[in-house]
Amino acid sequence: MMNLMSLFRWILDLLFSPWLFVPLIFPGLVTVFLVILFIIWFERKLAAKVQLRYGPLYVLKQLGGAIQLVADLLRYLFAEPIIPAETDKLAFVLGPILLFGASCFPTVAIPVSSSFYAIRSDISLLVALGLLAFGPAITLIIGWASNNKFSLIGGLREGYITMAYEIPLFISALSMAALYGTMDLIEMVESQVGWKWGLLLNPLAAITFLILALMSTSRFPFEIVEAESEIVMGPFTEYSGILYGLTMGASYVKFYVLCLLFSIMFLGGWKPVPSFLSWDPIGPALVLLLKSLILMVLGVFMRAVYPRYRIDQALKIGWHMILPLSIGSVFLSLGLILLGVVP
Amino acid sequence: MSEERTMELLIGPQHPSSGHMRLYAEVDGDIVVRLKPNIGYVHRTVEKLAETKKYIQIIPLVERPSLADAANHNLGYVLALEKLLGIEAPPRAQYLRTILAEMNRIHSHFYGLGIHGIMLGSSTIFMWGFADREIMIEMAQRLTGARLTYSYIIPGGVRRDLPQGFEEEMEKALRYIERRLKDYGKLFLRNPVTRARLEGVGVLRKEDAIKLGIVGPNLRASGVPYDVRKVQPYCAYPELEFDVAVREEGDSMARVLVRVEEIRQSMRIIRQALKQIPDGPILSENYLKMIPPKWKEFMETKGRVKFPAIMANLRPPKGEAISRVEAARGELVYYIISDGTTSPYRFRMVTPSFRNVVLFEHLIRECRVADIPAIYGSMDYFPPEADR
Amino acid sequence: MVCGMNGVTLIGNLEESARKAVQWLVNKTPIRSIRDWGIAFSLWPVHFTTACCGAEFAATSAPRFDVERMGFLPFVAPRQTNLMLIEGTLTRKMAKAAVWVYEQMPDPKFVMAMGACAIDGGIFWNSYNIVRPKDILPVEIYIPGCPPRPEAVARAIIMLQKRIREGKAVGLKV
Amino acid sequence: MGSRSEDKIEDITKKISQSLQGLSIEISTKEEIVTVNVKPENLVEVAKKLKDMGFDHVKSVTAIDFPEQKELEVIYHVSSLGDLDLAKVIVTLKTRVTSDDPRIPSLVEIWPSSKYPEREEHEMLGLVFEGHPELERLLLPEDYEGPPPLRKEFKVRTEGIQG
Repeated sequence: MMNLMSLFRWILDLLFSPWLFVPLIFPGLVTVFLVILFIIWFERKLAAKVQLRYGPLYVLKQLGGAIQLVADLLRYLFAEPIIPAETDKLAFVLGPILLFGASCFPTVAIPVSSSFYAIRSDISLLVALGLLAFGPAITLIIGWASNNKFSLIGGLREGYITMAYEIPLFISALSMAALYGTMDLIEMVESQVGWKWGLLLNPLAAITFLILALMSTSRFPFEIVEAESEIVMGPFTEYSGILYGLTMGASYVKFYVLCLLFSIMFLGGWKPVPSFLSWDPIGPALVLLLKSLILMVLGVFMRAVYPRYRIDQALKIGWHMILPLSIGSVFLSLGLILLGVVP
Repeated sequence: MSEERTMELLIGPQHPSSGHMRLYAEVDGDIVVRLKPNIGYVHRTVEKLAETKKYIQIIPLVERPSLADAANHNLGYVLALEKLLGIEAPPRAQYLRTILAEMNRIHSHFYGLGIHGIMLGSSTIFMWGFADREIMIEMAQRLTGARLTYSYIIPGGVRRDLPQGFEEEMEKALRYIERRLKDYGKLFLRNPVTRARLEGVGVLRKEDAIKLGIVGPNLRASGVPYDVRKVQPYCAYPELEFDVAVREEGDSMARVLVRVEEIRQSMRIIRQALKQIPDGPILSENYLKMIPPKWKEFMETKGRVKFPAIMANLRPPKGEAISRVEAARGELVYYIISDGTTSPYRFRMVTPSFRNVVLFEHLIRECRVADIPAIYGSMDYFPPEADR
Repeated sequence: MVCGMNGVTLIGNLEESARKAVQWLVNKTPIRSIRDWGIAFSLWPVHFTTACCGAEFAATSAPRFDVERMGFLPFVAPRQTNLMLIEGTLTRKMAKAAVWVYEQMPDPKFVMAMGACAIDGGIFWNSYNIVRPKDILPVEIYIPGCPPRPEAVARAIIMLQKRIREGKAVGLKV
Repeated sequence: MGSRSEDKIEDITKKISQSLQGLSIEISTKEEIVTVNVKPENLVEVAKKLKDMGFDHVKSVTAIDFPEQKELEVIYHVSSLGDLDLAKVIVTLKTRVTSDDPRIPSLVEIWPSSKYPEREEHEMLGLVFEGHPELERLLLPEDYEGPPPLRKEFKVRTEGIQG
């Protein structure tokens, strides 16, 4: 009996130890699925509210159709995953799995609170951004492997757009790292003491980071990679069943990770932990999750407001407007450091 | 060049923005070198069937190809038939026809605006367009009893009179639509993304529009003030003053703005028509005297027309007649040749969308792949109407 | 197909037994009812307008008769959808395209025929260019009307949902 | 229709009959429709003259099958878009062609707007327009081999009690 209890306690400790809790529970897998279920449902309800209608309702009438995504995922699960004959089968099947994985990896580098983190390194910002850069390469593979003209064009578009947003994204992130003097996400949050949030210090970097987050996960108005009315579903045209479910979730997960990074760098991470929630891993985790959810709702609301840009206009915005802005934000950080405003 | 630079993209009948047709696009990278439309996917042989149906049976047949704009098609056919029969509808019926035609123009333009919105990616404009379209459909349902296929206009007059309190409800509906049009301006027409996607895209110059015989808002957006309601007024249009929406730029944004302006003009027409509508019978005299007195009294009280027996086997005299009507998408021509029997010898129906088909090859050239839906939507092209 | 694993040789067809296992597993009532519930509340029609009834079909997903309340989201590509709605007349050219699109859709798929023309030709019954959908596709539900009112299309969707959840739908197959 | 526009139509028809002096068989007007009967040979000159007068587009091309005289009548409805006075008048250009070898010069060079209507009449009645850039199938399915559908001998099912 005793060893059963100790075995159970051992598993519990293992589960709640940072190395497993972070990748599996909080910023990791479980929260990712919950966030996907919530955000896609909320996006459809928000767009419906703007469009004078209800949105998903009768799935669960009392909660306003909250589990609509559960029904959709179940349908994908039991739909027949068609693998067309002429496609490159290995790349075709592995593509979505890698894409979903590549979007979930960066959650490892994101700390939950100053004392609860999976990996602590003084370049954890670069780890997160570097792992994020995997996604576009895999989308190219998907687009090429599914042997369909529309997915080929979609994959190439992903290649173009990646060039346009990846570089300014790194520059604006590094300008914040320069401002805080460190690239370690935990020290970044520590140094945003009181209300000296990154957003108030260097708003230029915040704006560019948010716009690039929209561009990188092809949210409106930059929904160019899976532009429905031009190239059907972009690189994911040939996918059916759970394979398509993974690709659809991957872009939302990437946006979730970018929102986590934004709230850590610009909104003071888990800083103002309310008193009643001060239990170490849960309190800061909830504050961080709340901030990133608010950001995701903002990004998702764009679907109801904007049509989509053309590929050349989006690239022009990326290269001619956002890149100079992000370089400007670097100079702004340097100026702030010279003036000694830095925390 | 030995190796093949361009890729042939088949934007087929199953594609979110291809409508009921297939577009063969020669694509070189992101640039569309050439685009050839392959229509005929909804060719339901209306002209051949018309030769087997009686004259009164052709009214529903004529409305089906252009479902979003059924009243104007019905009006065009009945005007041609009345020229053959040599009868004239009474003034009140003329006004009722004009009111229904303008209501149909409004909700057909909202249909075009909605479809164009979803093609640009803005699902809100699709939902708003179809929401505001429902208002005019509801008013048409009160007047005629049907949502889209009214068959309201019959040779010699109309089938029903204005219901009670129609004017007040119409005034409320028109005021609501005016408020909504302001929201469209804020969210869609002045939206920086829409302007980036539409301005300067698919420019149709004035001479090309005339040379290719383009009709409707696409023609008026290129600076040609040609509108059949002004050139050859029919029904109650001579007594109503309204102006023709014309713009000079000729690009996709101009076409959308012309349609929005035409919605405002149609509202103005409906208001005037409802004010000036004369009293009197809604069926022409030589059919009224054929109706037995019991049914005539029913017609006065109920305001609904009882068809005289002659309608079943109308035999217009031998001859031919042509009629022009300004449908929502452009000028609609009917050409009927009758040989004295109960069905026409040859029935020719030239719809505005069929005359705009040539726009595909002319406009969508040397533009981006993303411009195909933008220009296609701005043409307000309804494939069943073009294929007949 | 024989495959050997550390000395143990398995005989018999692997795919066949895998398919039987899946069918046995899915036919257990709790999993089957959850699957039917999932499919019923996420019927995504493929964007394939065949004729002029498309105007009324678009009106059903418009704000006044909003059918997204039943989880009915008109979607783009045949691969990700499980319902094909034949909207109005099927001409010969369009019928070929309809069959191709139907075959591209993943397995539990249903077909609904909308409008009098899709039932038996409607007003174009004697045209030489018309095909009856029932000759080429396994149609589940017919919606009368020309064009059918959006309420009729919404009611047809609810009827299809009931049929799926009772397991009587032809498209369920397994 | 005010009297001013009646006499305007009078002088338009006078102008048409002067310019088409010897070419046409006969010209008749009824309200605002001017009918011009022409032999197939001088169809192109008449079309050029009408174009110079300002009639700049073709509204519709109609072909009618007369099986008794074994003839096909081709009708061009021509009018003007640019000049609003001429727009009131529709000129109906009529020619007759034998139905077993229906050849007629195509007017696409003069009026580019007649490209698709001519293609449709070619497909529907088997009329061959010489000089048309792409005279192929337009509306019917690719694998359709039957006779041109709008010919009178192509019968379509009718209701039993039609009588």
